Amino acid sequence: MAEILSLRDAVARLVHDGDTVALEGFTHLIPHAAGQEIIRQRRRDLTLVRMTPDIVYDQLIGAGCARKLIFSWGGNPGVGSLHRFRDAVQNSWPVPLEIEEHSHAGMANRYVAGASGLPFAVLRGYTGTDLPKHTSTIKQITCPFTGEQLAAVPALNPDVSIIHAQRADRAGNVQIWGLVGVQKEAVLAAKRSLVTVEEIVDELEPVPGQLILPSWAVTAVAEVPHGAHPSYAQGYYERDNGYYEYWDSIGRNRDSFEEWLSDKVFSMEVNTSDDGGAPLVSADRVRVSRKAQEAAK
Amino acid sequence: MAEILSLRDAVARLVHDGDTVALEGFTHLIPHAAGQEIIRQRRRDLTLVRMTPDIVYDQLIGAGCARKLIFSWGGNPGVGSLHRFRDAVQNSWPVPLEIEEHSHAGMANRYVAGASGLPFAVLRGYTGTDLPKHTSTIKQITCPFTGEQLAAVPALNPDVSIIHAQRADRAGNVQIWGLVGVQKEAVLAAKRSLVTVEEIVDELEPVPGQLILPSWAVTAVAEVPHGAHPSYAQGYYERDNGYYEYWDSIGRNRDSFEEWLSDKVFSMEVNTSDDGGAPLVSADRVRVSRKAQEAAK
Amino acid sequence: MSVTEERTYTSDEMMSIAAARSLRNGQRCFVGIGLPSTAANLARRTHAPDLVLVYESGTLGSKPDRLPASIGDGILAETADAVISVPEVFNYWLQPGRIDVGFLGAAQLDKFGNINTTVIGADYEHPKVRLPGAGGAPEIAASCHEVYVVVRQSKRSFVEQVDFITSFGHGRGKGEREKLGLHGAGPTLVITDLGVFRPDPETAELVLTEVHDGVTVEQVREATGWDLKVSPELSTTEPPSEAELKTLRELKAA
Amino acid sequence: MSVTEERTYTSDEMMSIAAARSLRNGQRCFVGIGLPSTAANLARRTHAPDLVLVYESGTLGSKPDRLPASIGDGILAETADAVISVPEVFNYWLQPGRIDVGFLGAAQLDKFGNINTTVIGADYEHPKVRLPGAGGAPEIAASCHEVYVVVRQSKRSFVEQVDFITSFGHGRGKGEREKLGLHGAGPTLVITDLGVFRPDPETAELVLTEVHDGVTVEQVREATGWDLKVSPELSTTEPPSEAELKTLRELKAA
Repeated sequence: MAEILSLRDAVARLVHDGDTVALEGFTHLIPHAAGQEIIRQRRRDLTLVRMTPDIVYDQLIGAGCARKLIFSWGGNPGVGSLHRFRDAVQNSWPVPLEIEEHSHAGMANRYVAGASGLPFAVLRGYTGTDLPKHTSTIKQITCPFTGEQLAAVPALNPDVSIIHAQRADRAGNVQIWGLVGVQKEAVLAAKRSLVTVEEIVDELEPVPGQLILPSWAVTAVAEVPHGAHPSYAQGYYERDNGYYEYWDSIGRNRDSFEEWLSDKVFSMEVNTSDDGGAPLVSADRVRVSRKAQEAAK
Repeated sequence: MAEILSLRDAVARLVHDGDTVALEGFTHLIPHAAGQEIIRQRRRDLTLVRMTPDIVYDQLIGAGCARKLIFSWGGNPGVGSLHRFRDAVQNSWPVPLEIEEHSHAGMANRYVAGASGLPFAVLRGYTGTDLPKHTSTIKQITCPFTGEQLAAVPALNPDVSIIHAQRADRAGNVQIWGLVGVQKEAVLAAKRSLVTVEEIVDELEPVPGQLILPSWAVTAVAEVPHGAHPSYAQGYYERDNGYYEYWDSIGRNRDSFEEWLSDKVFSMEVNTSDDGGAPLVSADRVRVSRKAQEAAK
Repeated sequence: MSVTEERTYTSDEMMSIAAARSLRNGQRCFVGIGLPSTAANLARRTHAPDLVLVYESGTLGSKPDRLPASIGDGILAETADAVISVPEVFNYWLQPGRIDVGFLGAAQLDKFGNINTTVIGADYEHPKVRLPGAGGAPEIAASCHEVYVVVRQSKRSFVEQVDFITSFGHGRGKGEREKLGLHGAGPTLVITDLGVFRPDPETAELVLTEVHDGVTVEQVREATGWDLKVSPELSTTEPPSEAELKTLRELKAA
Repeated sequence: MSVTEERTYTSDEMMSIAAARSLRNGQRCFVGIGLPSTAANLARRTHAPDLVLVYESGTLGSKPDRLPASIGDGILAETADAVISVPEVFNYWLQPGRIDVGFLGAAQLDKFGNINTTVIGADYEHPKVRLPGAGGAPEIAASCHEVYVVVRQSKRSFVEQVDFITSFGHGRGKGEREKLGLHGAGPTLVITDLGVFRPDPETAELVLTEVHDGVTVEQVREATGWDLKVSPELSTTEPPSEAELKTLRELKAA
């Protein structure tokens, strides 16, 4: 059964130096607050896994938490590049970053295999591309019935997967709706899992299109309102498109990034609630005002 | 886009002698009316596919429509044996029946592979059992990453899959809720598909737990109220448990079965609506009265 | 003990109640059709209210308020925490070993806990009796942490060696599961209308460890198709309590 | 024609409108991020109201009433016929060839329609520029019946040979797709801000088949990194209609 913990306690208990960590959420419900808590707790040597490493991983990579990234699309969606990611790949700053690169179909199937307790998945993928030349986790497999050649990719089984959801009940059952991405598979593939939620409620009212993760399939739940900001939580808040623009200006330079780290992440440490009662709301998790955006330009 | 047809026209157009035909529905939403229409149109040499061949396939097999059955559990749930199925396997009556036998996990994965455009699926299955000795469509495969041995089963790609659903809209989009079994996979795996529905409506009101099959993924939709009887349609009617008992008495003897065929299937031919406007309700699709059950015992 | 000379319960009731008692609160139980479903639902209404029932029809955490008439009764979906597809229940929930107990029935069971629900008779092509087949059982028996079997016992059903291994138990003895790479422990408990059996820790052969109240070891031997070994610590099953009987009867009547 | 001496539209607008026109009503279109999404949404609001938009975020039949800000904008889920998981969109819907047109963008495109969105520079380990990577594109390019590419054209983006094949087009020429067992026809149409290109039926090399109104062939050559062949049946793109421009601008403003 899932334990209800504060975000700080959950990250402290579940995420260790050297772990393979997946934060999932496909545009929707990206667990940004959890990512920043990992930075705040100064985790190191993580292998980060994510289909779409966007701002959340730019922050973790820039803060030096990662030694490796397993991914299929790394960018600031609708804006451009991830400057911290590029700086790490091109200049090994602040630490070298090894990459293992797949396609979305490959990554999704790697999670499916992980969730299914299988060592690998089969797909029609990568054909004719240069990816298999550089990614050793893409192999060929022969159909034992037709002789056809297909691609095989190994299961992903993170030490810990972290997702954000709309709600949980007090027993730790999790409810998600809207775009659900690969979150169920990421949680089921992992050895441990943390779900941050907008709110913990007495009863989960059914919502059309909902996905339920039973409490016994989750390790910990933490209540973190606005925990997906600047991404969105359907039914709670919209995507803060301005933040994605703003991030471009922050991430572009090492100085502005380090200032951001110091102001918006590390300085929040003292405000973390100890008892898990009053949820932490970081100063960074406030909609970027037009003024801030302008200033950033 | 799905065409809206009468059940008779749909079966006439989509189901041909010698076809591989899957009727799916896991206890819930079993397409009984469509099965009886196939009998009525005297299809022959079908390869019937179904995880749980229960009464619907006992009827088709007894009527001599099938030359082969691909399945994982054949019984009258909660009652006992399928007598027509046993008579065909043990005595080749009315025609010999070849069988290809899997487990549920194997069959489900065969549909998944079919729906995914893959030639085979991998699972942890059949280990230590006698099934691979008798079923040539179970093979071993080696994980190219770990060297582990797993089971492989070939994709199922029926010529036509038939399912029953609660509703469709006039554009042919299909809405199903409650237990959804393997129906989506069966439809997506097939070359052609027919969905019989309780009703065709102007607009599909969202229902929690719904599954939607877009019109463009379905070949034909036919309105057949009570088309799942004696199984059930959540939100429409309950399972007719009495019918399952009653069927035991009908199916037990060749004579009573042939009488049933003549009275309840072939005699309905003249009542079939020609224009598809007034849906056919077979006399067999009426809840079995306590009296009928008593008489049958 | 409150049992009068005339027993106030049937041996089937004793079997269901003994089977129900074997389940612990909070366990995740993959529930087979028939006798296992009765026992699991009884457990949930007596000592194990937080037992998580998983059905192969695709329901996680069903809480039916009556006995489901089939493995896919609508009540299972309506009262479930989550309803999922059949491929998902096997691939995401059963296969990775998320389920504590697989609760199965059997047409034929042998002394190493192998189960046959496929054919009676040695010739698969021309069976004496064609049974329903495997259903979900082979993978339930493979992937759950433990397997409990509940079955009515007779010389026909309790045999030296099954005619067909539909679901692998312990093969021909200790260590075979490990050799095959099976992750679960296999059948650790068999409950019948006469008693309770557990695999010998050395040989994996099923040994009588409990007789139901009022049943003699001789009666059990007569209903067993092999030379039955009896545990030196043989005990007698506690007869059904009034509460258990009442709950079971209410369940079956509803 | 109503074009005055001063053009009333930008070349980007011409590109989006030309791209939108290429889609036929009722087609199933797998929509990439950015320019393709703009074009597909424009098509749905002009001549192709029944265009079925599929996004890799897991939406089938989205009908957004404004331009989605990202591939996973909430409006896509809220207006979809069905919302499904990301594994399902790739495995059940894209991979089996259910989608007519894959609509992709590109950082670099070569004369055989191969696409690079991974690295600029020959050394993958030490790239000149690290691009976002593959995303869904390799399998979109493999599995859709046809692929349309929409890209802003320059010598840097329109190259003889891409530095990295992220998504396979026609390789080094006609017949390579078939040899690799790819089911779809690959890139059959490339739309840029200058014109329209189609693979030569004999060689699969991209050939200029249309120039946008007001653009010269020489301008196109100057923005092409290989020795461009021009179709003998070269035509001129119909300039945007007022209705197209109005709809596009409303879309982008909303």
